[in-house]
Amino acid sequence: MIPLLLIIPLVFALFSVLLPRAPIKLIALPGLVLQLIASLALSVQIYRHGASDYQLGGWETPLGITLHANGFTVTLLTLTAFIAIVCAVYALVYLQRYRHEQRYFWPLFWFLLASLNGIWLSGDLFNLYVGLELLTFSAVGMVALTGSKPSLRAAIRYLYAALLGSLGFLAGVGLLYGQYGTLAIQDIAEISNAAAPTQVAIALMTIGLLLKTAIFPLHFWLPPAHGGALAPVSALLSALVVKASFYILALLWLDLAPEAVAPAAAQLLGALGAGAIVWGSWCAFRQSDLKMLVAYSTVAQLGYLMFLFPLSIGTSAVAAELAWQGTVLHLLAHAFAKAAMFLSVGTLVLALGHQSIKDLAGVSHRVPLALFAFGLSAVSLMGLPPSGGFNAKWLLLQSALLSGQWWWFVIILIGGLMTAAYVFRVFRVSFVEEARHQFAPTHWLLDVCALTLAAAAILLGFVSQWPLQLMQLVPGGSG
Amino acid sequence: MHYLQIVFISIGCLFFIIGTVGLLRFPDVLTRIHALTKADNLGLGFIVVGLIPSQSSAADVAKLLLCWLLILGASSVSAYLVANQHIRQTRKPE
Amino acid sequence: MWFDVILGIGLIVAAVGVFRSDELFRSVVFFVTFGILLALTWLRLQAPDLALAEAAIGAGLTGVLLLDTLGVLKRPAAVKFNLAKHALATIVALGAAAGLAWSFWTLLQLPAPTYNLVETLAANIDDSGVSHGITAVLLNFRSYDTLLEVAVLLVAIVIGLSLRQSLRQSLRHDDAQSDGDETVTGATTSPEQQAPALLKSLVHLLVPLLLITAIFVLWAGSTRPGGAFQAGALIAAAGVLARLGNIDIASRVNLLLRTGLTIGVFIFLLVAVSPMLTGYAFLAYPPGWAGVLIILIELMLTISIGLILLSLFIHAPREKRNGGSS
Amino acid sequence: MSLSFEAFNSDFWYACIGAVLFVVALYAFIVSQPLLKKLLAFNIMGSGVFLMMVGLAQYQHGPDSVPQALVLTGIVVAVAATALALVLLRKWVLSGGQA
Repeated sequence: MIPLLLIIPLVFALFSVLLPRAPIKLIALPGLVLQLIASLALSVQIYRHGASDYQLGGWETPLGITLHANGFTVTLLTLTAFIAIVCAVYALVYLQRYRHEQRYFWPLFWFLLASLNGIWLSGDLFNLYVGLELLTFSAVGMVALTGSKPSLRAAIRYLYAALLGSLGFLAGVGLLYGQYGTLAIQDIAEISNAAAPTQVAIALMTIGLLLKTAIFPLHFWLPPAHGGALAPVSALLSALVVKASFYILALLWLDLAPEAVAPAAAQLLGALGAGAIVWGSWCAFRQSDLKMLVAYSTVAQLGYLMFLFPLSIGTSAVAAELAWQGTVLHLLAHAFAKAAMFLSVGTLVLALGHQSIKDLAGVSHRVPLALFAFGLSAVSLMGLPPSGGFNAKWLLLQSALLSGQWWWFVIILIGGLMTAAYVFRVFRVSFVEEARHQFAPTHWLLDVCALTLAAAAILLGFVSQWPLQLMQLVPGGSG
Repeated sequence: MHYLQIVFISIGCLFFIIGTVGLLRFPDVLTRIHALTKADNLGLGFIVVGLIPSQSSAADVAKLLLCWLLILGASSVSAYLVANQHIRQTRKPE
Repeated sequence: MWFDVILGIGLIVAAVGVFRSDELFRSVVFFVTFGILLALTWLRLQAPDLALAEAAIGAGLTGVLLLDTLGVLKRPAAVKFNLAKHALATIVALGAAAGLAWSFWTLLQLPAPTYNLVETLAANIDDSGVSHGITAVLLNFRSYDTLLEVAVLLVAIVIGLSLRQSLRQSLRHDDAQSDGDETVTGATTSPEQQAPALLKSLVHLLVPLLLITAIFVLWAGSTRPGGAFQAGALIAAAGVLARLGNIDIASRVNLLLRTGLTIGVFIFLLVAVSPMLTGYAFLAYPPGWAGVLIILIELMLTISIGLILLSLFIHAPREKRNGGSS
Repeated sequence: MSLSFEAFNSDFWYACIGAVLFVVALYAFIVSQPLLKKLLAFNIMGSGVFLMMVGLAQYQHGPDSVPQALVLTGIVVAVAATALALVLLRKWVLSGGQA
């Protein structure tokens, strides 16, 4: 069952390269439905029988590569499949006026999914490296799809930053192989110690992955890339792509070599996260372009994920578990909310014809559903009850209190306020009645997609017990 | 036989050195190409001859000679192309 | 021992040469020299496959792509000294140097690694279907890496094709076509620079020889150094030479080229999935069939990799000097 | 067995050369202003990492096919990255950008 999730996207990617334009769109949705069913079936299997491994090619580690599927992996797989379907429906309608881009959007879309599934499932360091490269190339390809000057410039900066990050990661892999002689994460985890090569390898890999997750101060490449891309592309990038390198970072710090990482280093990561929240929100507040505002909001929200490290390393088991649950929920809620926000902004930009925040007047009257979806997702981003974002922040706050690190408590609250600040800036303008320019009609399906994702972000608040149960979280570990 | 090999290879290296000196000292492009192509090809020939006795099978000898022939062909054609391009660029408009 | 020291220092001198030379052409030449020296280093590290790959792909094809790009680039702007960037770079570089030096020094003191893959590989090599270690690792033990890697190459060329034309031209263009297969020809040499007769004769001699060597390298892959990637690079080199000799190869982006590009991954997936129907794991070869299937996959991979690397050269965006589009 | 320095180990020497190349190229990547030179710095940094991988893996128990296969994959991925960067760079320059 596990390899099916790798085979489906690769097969559909090949057909999308081979077939002419019309059939590509036809096969897109069935393929994604197939993938969602496969990931749900795997989730049920994991929920019933617990984590399971799969030896590719029948070779056991250390020679072969094993895929490892546990609660956390399966949650991410289902998240990827669900967001991919909604973005695909949105893209089918949205890309109708981009004939050239349509031809090459779908192969890159499927390769992106193949690499994401590969990264969630992989249990081998070098396999993660090749998965990261495939992910980076597809993402850069999608950013540069329109071929316009700003998107090309953003794609080049994104590619250079990501390649630098990958080399940092590969240098770490080289050091670990030099010391342990194997590349399987499970094997290294058993015999890992705090010797110099392991610590330097973890440090190099962390810097590389921070660069790929665009954590402050290495976030310079994200806003132009996510802000300038087509709406479904920025939704996919902000919701899923940046999370992949964070997932590997969490895997390294908490699974591979827990004792090689000092609590002081974890505090440093927390500080970077706090910096991301404050700086990202401040930049978002000062943006005049709507998509750039949402892109900087991504930079800010990614900071919350960094609190996983200070709150779970060197703290009590209960605090660590709360921190882990809070981070997972935040990851899910942010994925839904940010994707919904980018899709709704895409619809707004289609209707208005421009992206500047100042003259959003009359939007509430002409394009109400899109604005409503934007509002719902903003509720989750701000962390207001009953949204998923609120539960996530609530768990993080509890964990901060339990572990006595009050400074993270303060930062999380400030973050929520600043998010509210830059979101209300958009609302203040859009509820002004008289509209100075006419609105282009937009397809109803675009609003439906944005609304489904926004509703999912809010609904997560009510059912956040499901993903947490699915993960049967062992304190501090990924189950 | 061993000494003969050493003599051949050292002559070959000598020609390479002469070629490089020619490259550094000659004033313009055409003479440099001239020096380089001639000296290096001859030098390589000597080195190949010097290496032949220590090859185990006839196939390896054939491979060595093939390498030499290919390099001869490639370097002479590239020299021609470079000279051709140089002349077209610096042809004085009559 | 002294040869290694000289070669190592030569590598560093070539690398510094790349960075210190202010003119781009000079850096590219230094870079190609670095590639050749690196190929020699791989020989010293008893890695003939890597020497082949580095010479064919690293120095050869990358050199061709770089030199081809130099033609398109305009004069670079004057470089203004930026103290902040230099300071940052020094700190980061020193940090990395200190970390690496410390870990290298400790590695010398640490006992040998607990896992010794050399023995494990030797134990499993005989039922991997091939006798050459690297091909066994690439196409049997860790074949998922190779599958993803060829997918990476495929994505690179898909992006290359998507950026081939300017947007406005493509919109007008696609409406004319029913199924959207652009038939824009790639790098056609400009009229006044028809290939001289001498180059044409060399090409007619060299291209067949290159193809024969590529097939030999592919076939040798299962027993000696060689394999799909080096053979693919040789095919791409033959294609580039043919293009320079005005032979029109793979310039039309149509279904034939697309099938060629994807055939490698397609067959690889087919061979990887079909045993699953009879109960084997994904990417597992039925016993006894490994050798034959690996050769089949390698043949298809060679075709795909050769075409991909060739198309990356042919279909790179370039000005339309003579209105190359049909 | 810890290695004493009298026995000059050529694999370990090349791993050190790889580390030096990595550091020098990292400095050059950050400092160099033209995008093409940054790309060359990336390639040399990649070669440095590959040298480290093979050197560190082989300095104790001789030639090991697994890191060599990984580096072969790495070289092909590096060429794909360079080709992709060059495609973007050319398109950027053709549409009026400054390399």
